[in-house]
Amino acid sequence: METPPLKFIVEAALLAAGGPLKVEQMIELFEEGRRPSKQDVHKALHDLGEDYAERGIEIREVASGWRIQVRERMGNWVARLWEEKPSRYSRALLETLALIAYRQPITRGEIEDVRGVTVSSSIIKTLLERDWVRVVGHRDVPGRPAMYATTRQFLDYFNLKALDELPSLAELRDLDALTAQLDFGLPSAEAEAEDEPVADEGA
Amino acid sequence: METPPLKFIVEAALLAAGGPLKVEQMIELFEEGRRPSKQDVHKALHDLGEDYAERGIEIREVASGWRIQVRERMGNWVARLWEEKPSRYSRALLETLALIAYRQPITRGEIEDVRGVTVSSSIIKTLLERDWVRVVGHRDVPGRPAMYATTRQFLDYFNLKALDELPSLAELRDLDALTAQLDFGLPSAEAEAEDEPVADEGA
Amino acid sequence: MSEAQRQATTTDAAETTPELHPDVVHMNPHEEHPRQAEMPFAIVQGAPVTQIPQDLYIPPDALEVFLEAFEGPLDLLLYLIKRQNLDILDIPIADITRQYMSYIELMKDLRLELAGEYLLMAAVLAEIKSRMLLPRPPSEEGEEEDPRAELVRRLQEYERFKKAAADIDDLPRVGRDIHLVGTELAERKVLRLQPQVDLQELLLAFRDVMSRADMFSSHQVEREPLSVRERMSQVLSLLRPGNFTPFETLFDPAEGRPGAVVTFLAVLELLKETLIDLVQNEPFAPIHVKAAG
Repeated sequence: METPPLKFIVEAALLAAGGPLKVEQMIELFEEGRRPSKQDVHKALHDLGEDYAERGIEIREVASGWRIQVRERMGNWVARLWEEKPSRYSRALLETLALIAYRQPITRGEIEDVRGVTVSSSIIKTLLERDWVRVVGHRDVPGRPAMYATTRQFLDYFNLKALDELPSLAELRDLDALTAQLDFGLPSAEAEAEDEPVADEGA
Repeated sequence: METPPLKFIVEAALLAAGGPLKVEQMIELFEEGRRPSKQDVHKALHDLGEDYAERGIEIREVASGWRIQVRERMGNWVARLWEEKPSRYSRALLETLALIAYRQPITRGEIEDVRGVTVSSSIIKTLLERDWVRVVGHRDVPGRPAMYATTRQFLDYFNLKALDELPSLAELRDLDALTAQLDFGLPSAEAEAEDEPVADEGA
Repeated sequence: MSEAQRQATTTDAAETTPELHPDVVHMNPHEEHPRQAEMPFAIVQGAPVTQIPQDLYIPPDALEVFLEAFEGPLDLLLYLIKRQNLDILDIPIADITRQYMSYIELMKDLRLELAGEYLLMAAVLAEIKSRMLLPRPPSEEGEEEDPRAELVRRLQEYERFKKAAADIDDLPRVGRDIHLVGTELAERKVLRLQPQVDLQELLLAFRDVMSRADMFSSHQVEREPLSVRERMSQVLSLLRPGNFTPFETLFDPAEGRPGAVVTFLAVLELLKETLIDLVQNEPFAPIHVKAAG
């Protein structure tokens, strides 16, 4: 069988190895007597590097040898391969968000007063990171707690033009009207609510 | 940021995925509104295939999608990356696998009928553990034996896209056609044959 | 049997039983033509043995290997047929049966554990043989089926799957003939998708938390338009800590009268909650707004 060009053997080996290979290891892929020199292998690596100039992959020397890797600028697309399935938000987070929406500007202490339980820092952090709430000032009381309010992004996400498009509490309490208006199956919604973890529900 | 050519994104994704990707999965690497069409992706796959024509890698569609793989002719060199020799499979396992592949869904009893011997549990276990076969139901006869069928992993492993790519089965020849010409019923002929040394049959 | 044929069958047999030189299993005691000048069929104490020993001693180990080399009685029968270049459709049943039985007897003599299937096949062969020897009564339907038909069908069926198994074994295989590729990412990021929230969920959460709150405070009468609440947040966010903001910049003329009213209510509410301070140095001077504290 004819021997393919060295650079294609090197390429195939680097891709199949799934990790870095040393030049010596590449040389040992050949039978004794047919082994390329180190220079040959370096030349092949260099040529491959040039072949890849325009492409989404690159050849690089790292501590344990040479490897072919996907360029960083391809990360945007490639990273989606490993998307994690989104989890669901906890009941505690949703209640906190709802209170910020309806009672803004509101401090954490005030949210805790209504909910009757502590609001964990991670919930506030998640809401801030998602750009759904922001700090709009500090209340002038001891400790100067931050006051939270909802953002434009919050309105956009829920497809609202303004907060007053949210139903009032009175409307919310009128279950029958709500069911008709929002068209959600109340029994199932109730059942779902029961499935929610209630660990931090002090009440 | 400028979007790189589609074929380079596809290439990077296939290399990074480390396994087959379906065209739909490749499309979903793009943000909504920027997604290429199926035709675009197919074109990119085709172009990559042409780019690889001279090289040690190839692009191929198997049951679970498209993948980049090292060409068979590079096996000589690439196989040296690994100390371990690829496993060989016993004839008993291969025959069992062949029966499941060509006669699926099939029960163990039906496999035994054709092979004329018991199928050991360890063979079935190995095939199940390798994800080459799976139980697809139970035959509605006494004992409700499990029916086995092959999986996508089986096709992927043997470099196949679908079952119809399996080599075709040998034809069964008809005995009746031959029977007409034969005088098999003559007791004397048989008795005579019995006295003859075996090795002379061909003479 | 010509030499060419013999070679052909030998090759055939070698394919069937790769673990075994075919001659090792060639131990028919009735063999009348020991093969000369062929490959030694065994090496005994370093010396090649080319003649079938008369006393036919077969080491039990070899027989075990022999037995293991076959995937059951059908495979053994196929081997016997192939070895003699016979057509599967025209098996000399008496011959084959005799050969088959001699193997079985040998195995029994050596007390090898013989799978039941081999004995069952022996019975089948004997039955076919007897049917072929007996004169056949005239059949009502004219032609009677060849007694070998069922066996031939099974042999053929087994043979095609034996071939299919070999074909599958020849397919390019991952890890043996083809190798999968994989690359590292320059920097591996995992996209963590954000959970989706439905507005209904949010509303239900609010309704529930407020119902619970009712149990703590019996007189919670609040009916504030949300637009004022929202505007309060907006006004607050306009204020820079420590800086004075001109009062009129809080109003957007484009919003018209209702907008101005909402902003004014928001400012009053913020004042009431002491979240902002209003500063005016003298009557009719510009009013400035400042975050409290």
